[in-house]
Amino acid sequence: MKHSISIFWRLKDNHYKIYVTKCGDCGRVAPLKRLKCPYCGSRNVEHIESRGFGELINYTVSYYRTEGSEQYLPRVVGLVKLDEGPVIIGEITDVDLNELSIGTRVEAVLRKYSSEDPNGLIYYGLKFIPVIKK
Amino acid sequence: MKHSISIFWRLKDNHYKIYVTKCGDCGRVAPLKRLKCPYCGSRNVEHIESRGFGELINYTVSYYRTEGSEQYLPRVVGLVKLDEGPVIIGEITDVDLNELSIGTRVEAVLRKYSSEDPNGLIYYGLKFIPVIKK
Amino acid sequence: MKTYVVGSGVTKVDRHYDKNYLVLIDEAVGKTLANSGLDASDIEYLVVSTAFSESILNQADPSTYIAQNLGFRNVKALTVSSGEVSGAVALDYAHALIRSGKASRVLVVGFEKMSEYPSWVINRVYAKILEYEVEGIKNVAPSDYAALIMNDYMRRYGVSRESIIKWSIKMHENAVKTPHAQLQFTISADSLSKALRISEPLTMLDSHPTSDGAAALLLVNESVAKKAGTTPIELVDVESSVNLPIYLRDDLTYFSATAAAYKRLSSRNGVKLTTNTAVNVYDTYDIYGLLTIEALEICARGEAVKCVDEMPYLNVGGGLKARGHPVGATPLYQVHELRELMSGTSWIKYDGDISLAHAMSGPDNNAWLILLRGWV
Amino acid sequence: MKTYVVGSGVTKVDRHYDKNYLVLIDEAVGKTLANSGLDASDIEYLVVSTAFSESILNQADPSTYIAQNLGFRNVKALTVSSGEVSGAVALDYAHALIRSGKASRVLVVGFEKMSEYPSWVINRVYAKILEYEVEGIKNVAPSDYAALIMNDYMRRYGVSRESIIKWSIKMHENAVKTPHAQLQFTISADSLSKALRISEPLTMLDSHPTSDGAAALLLVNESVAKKAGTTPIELVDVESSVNLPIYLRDDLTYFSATAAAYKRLSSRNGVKLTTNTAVNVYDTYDIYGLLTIEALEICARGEAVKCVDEMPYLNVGGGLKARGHPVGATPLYQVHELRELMSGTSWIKYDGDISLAHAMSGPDNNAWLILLRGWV
Ligand SMILES: [Zn+2]
Ligand SMILES: [Zn+2]
Repeated sequence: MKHSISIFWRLKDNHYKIYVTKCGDCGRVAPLKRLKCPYCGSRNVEHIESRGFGELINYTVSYYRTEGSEQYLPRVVGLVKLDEGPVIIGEITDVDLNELSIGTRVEAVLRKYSSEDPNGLIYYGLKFIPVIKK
Repeated sequence: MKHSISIFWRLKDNHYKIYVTKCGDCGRVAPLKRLKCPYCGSRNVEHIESRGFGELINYTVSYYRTEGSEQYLPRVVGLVKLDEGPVIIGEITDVDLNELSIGTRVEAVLRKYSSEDPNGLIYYGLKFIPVIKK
Repeated sequence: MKTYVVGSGVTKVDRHYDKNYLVLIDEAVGKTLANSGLDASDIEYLVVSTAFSESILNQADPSTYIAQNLGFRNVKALTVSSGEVSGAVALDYAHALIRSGKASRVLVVGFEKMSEYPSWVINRVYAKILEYEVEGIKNVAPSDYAALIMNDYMRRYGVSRESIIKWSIKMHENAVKTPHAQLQFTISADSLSKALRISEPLTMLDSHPTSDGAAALLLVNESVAKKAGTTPIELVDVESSVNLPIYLRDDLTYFSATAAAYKRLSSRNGVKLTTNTAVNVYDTYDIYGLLTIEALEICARGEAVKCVDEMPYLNVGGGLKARGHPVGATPLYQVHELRELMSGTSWIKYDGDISLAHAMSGPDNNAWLILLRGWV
Repeated sequence: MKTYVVGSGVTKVDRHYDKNYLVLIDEAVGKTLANSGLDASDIEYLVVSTAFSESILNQADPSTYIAQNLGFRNVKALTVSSGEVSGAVALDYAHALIRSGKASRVLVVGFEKMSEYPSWVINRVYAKILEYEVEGIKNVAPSDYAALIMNDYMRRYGVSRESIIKWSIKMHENAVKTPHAQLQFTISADSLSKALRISEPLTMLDSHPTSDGAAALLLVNESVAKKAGTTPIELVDVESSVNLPIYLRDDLTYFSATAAAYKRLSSRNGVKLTTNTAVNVYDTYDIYGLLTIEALEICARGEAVKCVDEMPYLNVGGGLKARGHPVGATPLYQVHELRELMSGTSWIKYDGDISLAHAMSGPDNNAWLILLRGWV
């Protein structure tokens, strides 16, 4: 899949990093850098960079095939509750399916999102891996 | 550019051949195989295969660039009045621009419309060339 | 001014490799005009609904080319493209046109050609209903969300995987009795273990197929309706609402946009749905069908699986699951099926005086309701 | 019920590489609400207009994501996508909603992001306004048709190539006085010979640029309008018509859809345009601007080039040529500019009581007119 270079460049704060939008009015938190609070519509928001750690709260093993995705299937797509509060959708990678479960601690890492066919640009962004136990 | 195989296959009568739709009600002719007469909406139409000869009645030398078209520019795009009556839009190819003019006799030939990047399918269809004088 | 449906027509939902969108539309429009007693030249507005014409057919504003090719002259033609709710929006627009007196005869045409490309190309197109800058760019698929929602529903209410498939079984049974339905065969819970996985625990058996189709509805005002050859159905009201994105919802198992739209529609029109009301809801995935009948307050939350057996007029055409999902046309198929039901030409007899169509884009991201009433 | 515009706002038309569609829309909506005295929570309907969001942004139904991201809760949100007339259709829908009483406060938002990809990619997207199965598949470009039409016009009326460029010169002069216009510089006929050729004899000087932008209009009913902080403008009527494809027309130099729509609009509302009426027409290419003022019966056929000098209120914002053409938003920019003119905040004073916006897809394939009147 081909993406727009300018779109990808503009989205770097939301795909190379994780930000949290905290509302100064209703107090709720939401993932991503946002213009407004999605809960109350307030513009009085603060953007805080997440440390990228969280807990897997729901996931699916996905076989949904799109052009160029064949070699990456199945993928794990899930909801991660960040330590800063909000829930984010993302891919869980580098994981043994048998060891994955609800409650797994995960952390964000930079990985390949997709690439142009066949020798084009490669698009990177954040995915999650299980936290390596020390 | 990538086209749908099934769309291209269905359109073969309109791009590998030239048909004329003649209305049994208003008597007018229109290019292409059509369900209905575009002038009066009648379904009482007859499809006649054109011999593919006609006269160039208007044309432009076009530099409009689209992905993969660079090597084919400039192109000549024009309106051809078929001997069977209707006017059709098409590309005039294999032509010296200095020898082209309104009124030039042309005939339909099979040529390359476009191809997928970089080594994909090639799509063919009819274009026009000046009638070779014997 | 009140709005009436005086004609409707659909093509069989199928993979129509041999027909382009114009041929499908011509068939649906022909049937619609035939049973309405009106002619193409009577049409003032041609409101066209498609979700993906621009992506799949490289065609912006197909309404212009439908008008040019199908002999509509001096018509006002336009295209509405609003994801999976396109057809419902087209009906709302037409409803406003009639009600305002801006038009008295509006032809609404919906179509989609999902089979023009192989599934791995079309899947990418279909995923455009999600938010590209957040979800699409990461390759999150619509079915992934259905799987996450199914997980939460099973966990929260102790519902088993096998019981959810009851929805799809019923849809296939209804489709067998519906000539225009795509999947005219029955399925059983036994097939679940062997079914192709999409997004675990979701399988092909839980999901809508890839569909082509076209549907048309003729909407008119009261004075035109009175002269119509067939019994008109009233299009009473349209209501809708937008939900938060999935990852911001506190409860994935509650379709709050559908619920909010229903509450407003219900109170404004003094109607209440029951298990005996004809409803035609968006079961893009079986779990969405279940959550929808709960959001519409027909069944208690967590009880939809039991409820399904008690609903004789639920998705009588087979739903998105088995009638199929020619996206831009789907809400028009729904209303066509309800019209057949209310005018006594369906496979099942219906005595109710109202019925409801429900459409939504993705998992309740944008939910629309259309309320119909029999001619009184 | 009558419909009024009580607020409008636009972004500068530009190549906004640093802003996504949400940021542009937020800016336009902010300005619109600010000068209307209403709040986001007052909005009942969010009618979004875009031509190419699905192709360029991979986003079907952006209305859902605009509502989610910009804090519209409990709104009815939908997207209209009807090629180059999308914005006019969105206004017609909104007009029907207000007039029918279905809504009293409708926010219409139009946007386009044409600069997300290089021109050779965007050119292919833009060409989707033509009929793919006939024209697009052969790589016929929208500008090719403009060139053929220009050829015929010059031949038929003996108009010179140099005199046609007068249109563009005037548009650039108007753009210089319009803060939101994209091309804020003047041009001269001398540059014609050196201008980049597109489709001969058409050059870059004859054509609209590649534009990003967002515009919003707030439409309300009379009782809301009376309480508004600013002087409302009435949106009186919308009319449209479809033409035959170019190659079936007997006369390429007559925009018969625009003419048919104008005849109906004119007789229904008892109005007649003159050289002193404010009109804002689709000069996708200068030749189209000329043919449009002839089809609108402002100028005799073949005389438009002379007429342009006598029209002080012609495309005061610079037209598509110089204000720019953020496609899905363009008709909203046009109405915004007319509103400024009629409410006395434009760079030129206007005494007329009516004004007209004209939009069309391709060369008059589908033409729409919007009639505005001052508050009386
Ligand atoms: Zn808040
Ligand atoms: Zn005829």
